[in-house]
Amino acid sequence: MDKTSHPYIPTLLDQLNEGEISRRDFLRKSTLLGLSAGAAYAMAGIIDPATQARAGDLPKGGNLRIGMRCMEIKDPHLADFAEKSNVIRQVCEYLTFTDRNNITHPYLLEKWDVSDDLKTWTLHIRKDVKWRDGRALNADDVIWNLKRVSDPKVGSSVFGLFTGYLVEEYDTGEKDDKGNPKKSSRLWSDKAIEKVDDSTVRLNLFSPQIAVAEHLFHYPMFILDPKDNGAFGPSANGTGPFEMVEYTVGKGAKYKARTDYWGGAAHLDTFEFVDLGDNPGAGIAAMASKQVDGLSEADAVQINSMKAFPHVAVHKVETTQTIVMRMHPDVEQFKDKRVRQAMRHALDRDKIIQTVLLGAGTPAEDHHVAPSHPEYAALPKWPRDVEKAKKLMADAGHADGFELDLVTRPDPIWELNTTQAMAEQLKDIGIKANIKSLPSAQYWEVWTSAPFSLTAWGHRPLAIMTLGLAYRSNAAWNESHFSNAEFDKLLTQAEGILDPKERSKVMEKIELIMQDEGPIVQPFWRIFSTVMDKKVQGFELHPSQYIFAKDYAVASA
Amino acid sequence: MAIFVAKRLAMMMLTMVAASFLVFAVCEFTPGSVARKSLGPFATQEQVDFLTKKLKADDPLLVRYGRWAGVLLGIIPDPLQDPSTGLNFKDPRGAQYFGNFGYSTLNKLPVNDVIWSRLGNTAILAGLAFLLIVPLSIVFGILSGLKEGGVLDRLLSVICITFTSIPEFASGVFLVTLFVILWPVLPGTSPLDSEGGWSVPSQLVLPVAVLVIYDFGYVARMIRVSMIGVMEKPYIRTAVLKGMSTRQVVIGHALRNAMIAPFTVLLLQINFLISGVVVTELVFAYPGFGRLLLDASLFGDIATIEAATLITVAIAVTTQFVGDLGYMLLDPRIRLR
Amino acid sequence: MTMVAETISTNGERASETPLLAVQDLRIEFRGKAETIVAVPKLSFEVKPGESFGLVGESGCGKSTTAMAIMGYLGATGVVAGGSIRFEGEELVNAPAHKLRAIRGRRIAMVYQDPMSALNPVKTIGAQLAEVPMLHLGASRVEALDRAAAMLKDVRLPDAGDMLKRYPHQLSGGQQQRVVIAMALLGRPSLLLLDEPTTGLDVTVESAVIDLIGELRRRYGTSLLFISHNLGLIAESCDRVGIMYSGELVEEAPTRELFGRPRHPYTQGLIDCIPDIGQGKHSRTLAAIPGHIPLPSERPRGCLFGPRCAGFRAGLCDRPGMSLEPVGERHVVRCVRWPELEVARRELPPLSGESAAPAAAITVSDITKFYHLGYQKTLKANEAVSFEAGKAEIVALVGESGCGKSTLARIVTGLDRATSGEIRMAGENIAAIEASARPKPLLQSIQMVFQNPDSTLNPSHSAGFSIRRSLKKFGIRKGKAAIDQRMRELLEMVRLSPDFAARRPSQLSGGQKQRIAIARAFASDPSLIVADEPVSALDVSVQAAVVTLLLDIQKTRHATMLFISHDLALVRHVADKVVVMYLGKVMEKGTVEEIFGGATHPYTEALISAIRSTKPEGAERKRVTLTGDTPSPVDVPRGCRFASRCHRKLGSICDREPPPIRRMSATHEIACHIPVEALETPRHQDEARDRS
Amino acid sequence: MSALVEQRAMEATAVKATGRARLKWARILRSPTAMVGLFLVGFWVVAAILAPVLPLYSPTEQDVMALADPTPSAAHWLGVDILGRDELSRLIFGARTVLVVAPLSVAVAMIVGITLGMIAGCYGGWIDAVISRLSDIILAFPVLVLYVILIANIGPSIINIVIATTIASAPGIGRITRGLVLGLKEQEYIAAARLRAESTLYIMLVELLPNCRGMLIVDACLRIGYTIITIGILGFLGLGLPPPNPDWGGMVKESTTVLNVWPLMSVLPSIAIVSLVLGFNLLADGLREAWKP
Repeated sequence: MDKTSHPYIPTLLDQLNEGEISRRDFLRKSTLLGLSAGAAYAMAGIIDPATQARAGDLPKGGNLRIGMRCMEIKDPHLADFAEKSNVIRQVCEYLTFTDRNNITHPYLLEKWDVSDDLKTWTLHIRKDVKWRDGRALNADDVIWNLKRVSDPKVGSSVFGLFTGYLVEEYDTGEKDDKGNPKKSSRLWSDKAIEKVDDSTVRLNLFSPQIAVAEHLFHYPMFILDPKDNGAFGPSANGTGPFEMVEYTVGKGAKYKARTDYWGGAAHLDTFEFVDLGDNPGAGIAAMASKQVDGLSEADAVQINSMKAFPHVAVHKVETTQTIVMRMHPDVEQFKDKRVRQAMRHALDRDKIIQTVLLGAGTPAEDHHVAPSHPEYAALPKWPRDVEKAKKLMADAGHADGFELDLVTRPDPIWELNTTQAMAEQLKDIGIKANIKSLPSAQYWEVWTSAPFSLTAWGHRPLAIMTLGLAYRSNAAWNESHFSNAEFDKLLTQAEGILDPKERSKVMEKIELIMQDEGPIVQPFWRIFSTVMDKKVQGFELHPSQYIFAKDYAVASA
Repeated sequence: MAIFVAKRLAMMMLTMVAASFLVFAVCEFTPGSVARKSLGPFATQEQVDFLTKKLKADDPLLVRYGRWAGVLLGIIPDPLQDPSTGLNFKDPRGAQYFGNFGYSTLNKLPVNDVIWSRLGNTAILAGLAFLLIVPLSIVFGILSGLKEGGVLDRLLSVICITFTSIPEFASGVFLVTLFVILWPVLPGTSPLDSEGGWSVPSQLVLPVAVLVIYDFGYVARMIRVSMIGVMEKPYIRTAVLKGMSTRQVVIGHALRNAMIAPFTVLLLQINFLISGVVVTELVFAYPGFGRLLLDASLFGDIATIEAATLITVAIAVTTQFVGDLGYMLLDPRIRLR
Repeated sequence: MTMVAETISTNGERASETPLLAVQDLRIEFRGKAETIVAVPKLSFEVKPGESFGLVGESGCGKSTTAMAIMGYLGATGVVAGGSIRFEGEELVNAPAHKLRAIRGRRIAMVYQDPMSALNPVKTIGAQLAEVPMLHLGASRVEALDRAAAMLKDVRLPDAGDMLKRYPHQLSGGQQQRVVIAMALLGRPSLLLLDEPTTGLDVTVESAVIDLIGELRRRYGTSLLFISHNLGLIAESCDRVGIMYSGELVEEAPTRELFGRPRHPYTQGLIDCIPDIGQGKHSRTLAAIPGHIPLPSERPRGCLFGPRCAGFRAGLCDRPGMSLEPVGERHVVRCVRWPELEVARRELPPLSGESAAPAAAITVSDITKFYHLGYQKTLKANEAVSFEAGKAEIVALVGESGCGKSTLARIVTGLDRATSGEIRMAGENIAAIEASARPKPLLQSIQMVFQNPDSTLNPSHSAGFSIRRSLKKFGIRKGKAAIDQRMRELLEMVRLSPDFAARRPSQLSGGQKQRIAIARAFASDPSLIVADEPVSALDVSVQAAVVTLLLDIQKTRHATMLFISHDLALVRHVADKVVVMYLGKVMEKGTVEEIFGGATHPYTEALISAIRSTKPEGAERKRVTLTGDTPSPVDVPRGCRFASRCHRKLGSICDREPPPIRRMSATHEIACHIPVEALETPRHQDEARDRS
Repeated sequence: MSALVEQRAMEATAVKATGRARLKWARILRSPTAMVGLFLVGFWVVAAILAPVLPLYSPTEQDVMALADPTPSAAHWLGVDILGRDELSRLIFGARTVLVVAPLSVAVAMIVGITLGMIAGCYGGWIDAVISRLSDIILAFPVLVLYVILIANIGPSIINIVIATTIASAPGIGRITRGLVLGLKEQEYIAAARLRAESTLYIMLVELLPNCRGMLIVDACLRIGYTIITIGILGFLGLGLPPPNPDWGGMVKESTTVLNVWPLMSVLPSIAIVSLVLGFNLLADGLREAWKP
């Protein structure tokens, strides 16, 4: 065992050996605390998938084409779709890497150290990383990036993650038009992000946070060359394995492998994204015609169509991607928590999974904590019980039900289908949800203001990440207007507890609050899937929908 | 003639002003502000408010329209490109030049960077379709109009009417099933590069076919009606009774007359094709103007919508103008009046 | 069957001379989806080499269909169901296409009605003419154009070289018809079919075209088959005439014989229907043939004319299988009672009554109407038109197309407003008040009978609708019952049974529609009726009846009437006073006697001279033939408007200065530079006969 | 009379003789084109009207068992859709939507267009100029672009589709009406009406409108067909009527992903659209033929 390793690691190992925590928990915790992934995997007695992928002799050369929407990519720190980040990801990289088992590894970092109180994170930057222009990556580069995403003027979604431990809200002293004090946000201290030396950066938190490493893998958290000043394009400088050769919005992206990549040159010579538009049929047609070698994503229905293609291999990964039907507890119809409970009882989750996902999902429990999350606490299941639900409705004074607009969006189609499936089941308890399907841009405009709506949530390795973003009172993405002081308190508490066993106890309380009076009905956790041509090797589907082309190879025909 | 051209140009300007204003007004209904769209969904409200003020996006509709027009005409610089916005939007052409369509909030690029290549792609698609529609519809129209109610007329009419009744998405679905899935001889999508193993021409076959199927029947019907009218005209009788054969009569006397009325209709198809390709482009993932327009409309990207509107209206008015000129060439009766 | 007899009777005399065209027992059917219409049941006639044969009949009698059958061009539904058409001994019925093509345009050529539409609007005259020699005579393009130019000279078109490059719309109607004639003659045909070649042309132009045809025929020795409804034209142009009625030939004879001694009651009736230029208003009533031509599906048994014939004898005239019977040298007639009927020819009673000079009912002074067509373009429809009409008087406005007579009618009725000038009616100036601004009593007092029977009634409403509406709007009667009662009376007045009120206009014949229109005009008890060419679109046999009816009602109602017409013969028959207009200006005005009497304006003289008469001796009248066409009203001559075409033009003064008004009498004025004395010199016409 | 006119008259008599006294509508019976069109339209209309009483599944009821094999079966004659809903029921209930929305939209567009066209044609002058210019401007927009911009901005709903159709179609209808009115205005019966002090409104409604009827009905049929296609396209673009109400275009969109395994899911609604549009187009064509003057 490493000398520099965190003092808590032996405890973890004991817990693992006694079966108190799972292998995965152990891996996650130990790596989080700075243990190298290789070592952690070795201690846990399983093979590191990263080394596994590299182990085989993958063929060299060739071109790989993946079908994916190619949207604007002006500012990587502002990327708001996984697709956008995929375009950038081949050129720019993260400090950390969370693998498909939700284990976070150092990446551009050599390693990190965490203080016992989880308030001081020391990031050791790899010394062998070179920008494409030949310059070595240094602490100033990293600090520039971290400070940039912490600037509210930039508008990165990382800002929301940093709020609460690096970023604080403050009163500007000015008044707005209505005379209310104007609030703004900033780094809590000049020392919040501190340069230790040329290759070491220290983060000083004002409150404990265990998910810092995961946050550094949040999709817009790219390390960019400060010289590019946040702009991205074919000429952008990056540390990544590829150089972007060409980019046309709505058409595609082309990359050329860097021979001087610090991590060893990619297997591929060139790599491409091909924009296939919003028509899900186009992806299938392109696969059928072998115009692309794979898709960045294919939903269960698309998979069902393509699994018969002889040249296609299906890839699946369990994720914490989900969709929630959320209610504003401050509107008339949902005021009474019994209505929300009734809605949770009205759902036949298996049926929805069978219908919408063709089975590719696992039932969720309305508290937005997935069984695959390390902090998950198992609770009794809520099977469908229409009678009970109806009674709850009647108790809440809605015996005859009510009618309300339910906001959703038309794409991706599984979201709309889920909406329809859920609305159909809610009919049985008298809730008539009139589906209002708004084009994406308009949907995002009313996203937080519509009283009754469906929202898809992306994969996050830790439940507290989502809970903090979405359900803490006044949180940045609190779309449900949920506000519960006890919940907030428990969540903050959980964020500072390292011991999974201990944290699970707090989590159980949180989950119960969510089930009792939470603002959401959550049907399932989605199994994420896609297709690749069988000639594609080294491909492993990442639950965050991330594409790492450097790991892939194509067998020549 | 000069007066005629001048009048038409004035009318074109007027139409473009009115059309762009109408679109501007319609876009008012879209929820969401330019500031929010420029900054992205995660920008703080504070930042959005700051930019809104900076862009004077709270000004009355007419003032904003005026400002947009000013940017377009190169009278004032594009406010979105002002460094003080912090948006870092930069048009290599500069912030102030004639024909500045502004910055696309959807693509975060100058509209001029995106729209022209898309238009070019669509022009290829529409152009090819047009090149097929013209002869096909003329042949169908003339043949069926030759003898109204005849067997050939009935047959061709049924084909034409049926084809015009098939929406593009339906024929797209049918064709993909047939030629991509069941009998894979053609590519299912058209990204317009040959690296997927299919040549670019092969990628054009299906989209062009879809457009032709939907459109040619309509034009053929127009030509048919015109042809029927012409064939009933006394001068056709004159020609026949001169001792000319049917072939001579059709080619020598009927064809040009029969094309006079449908000529405008035919040209209008350019207009229809340039923008009516939305569905086709979506089905075949064709990187064209129609899809851009659809995306921009859905996103509420006013700069792009306005640019697309002006371009389509300009094309429409220009084709009308060309139509009128062609009309004059075809019909000496209205020459230079 | 009588086929044999017929063949002999028409062919018997000069069997040795092979006819150029022999039509025998021709049966033409139109086979529609629903039923078959027999357009021509059985028709036989022939045209001999060098002969000019006229085929006369009213609309729907099958004369044009016959021509088309000869050309083998009956359209999609027309079929020659029986009989034969032999041309120079060759059978044309069911002839193969290539044979027909070799004949068409080469050996048989055709001249059509409405030359404008007969010419391809998008091809130059030269291209269209050159096609004929290129097609039939193997000429090269250059050669063909040379021939075309030569032929254009033959049809007296000036500047043939330039003409070849022009398009049809750049030519006037008369020039277009000359081009069509040239086109027909370019193939050097032995037979020329003329299908109403001058209908639609102005009378003065018609005259020139007919003269040209006669001359060319003599020059080229071409046989003619001349089809027309105009008896006068036929009488003057043909050697032999066949009268057709409802698809049958009812009488055939050499021209002089036929018009001199018509044997068939229909022929007689047709002749009597036509107002004779030689006879004035009060000489005789126009004889109208009662009823209307039967539809092909409603043909009666036996004599087709039976139901309309005064000499109809049941049991005799309704026996089937009537044949053409010889009645004289080369004269055959299809009537079983011809010997008796000839004796019993009607003598037509003279019209009674003279009207005294009445008080003025309407005074038109200096009415000018300009339409501004655009930049410095003004259409001068009327300029300084003045006249007046007395109470119960009939004033005729006469002139060719574009003379502004209809514009004036519209101004009087308020459908348009004058640019300047006054129209006084009951003391008020109504020239600038449009109908919508006119008070109801004024609208009520001026009503109009329109020209086109097909557009005079709203096809969506019943025939009685507008009469009822008029009665109601003007409060002539109150209450539904009273209105219906009055409407029935009005229908009776126009000699229609009351059940016509419920019929749709599409179920009425042209004459019936015009009757309804007359009833509608009189429904409001107007004091002034403006009749704009009320009968020009009707068949001659119907025309007479409608005119007679109109005059009767006008007379009994004491209504003043502005009668607008291009037909001088009719005007002479109808009017008390005549105003002759040309290009928006009044050329001459006076009483009907003065206009048709001694001194007249050269234009009036030309108009009168252009009228063709069936009277054989009429052919000997010396004609005034005008050159050229009426100039465009947008671009009027500076001096006398008529100067460019005048046959009595004095010199440049006519081009320079507007003519002075020559007062010939208190009522007679002529606008002309020719001095009074010169105007009074007797004209070429035999005036003695006029005054009889 | 010219030969051609005479001949035409003869032919017309041959065609029409028996129908002279009968209603214009009766002529449709003799046009096979119109009859086929009428049958297709009638089929959907009857199906749509009877939908609630027919023994059909609910169009939104999801049968998860049927999804195992969504192809036609004894339980679901035409199979089920991607969410296990009965295809037949969705097709028939989908007809209800489209047969309400399309004719309603066209009716509103007709009312607006005819009114504008009548006013422009009757009054002429600057009123005509203003209306015509405005029409030109809207007509210069490609129709689909107009729909997409409008619907994307004001959102998909029946009312908004009606509004969009009205804006897109009214100028065209107005132009046709104006043309007809300009032709009819010079007819003598209009002059006669003016001479008996009829108001302009009366002339428009009683004297002019009935004579435009034929052309306008034909035009309406074509426009209904086109509007059905447009509604389908909007559905396909995801701008259609909101789910779960069956919408033919939306049904195609939903099932394009399963085209190669369960082609019926997209082919059936496509056929439904094509058949209904074809019905209206044939009807229009047949009517035009039957009512040819």
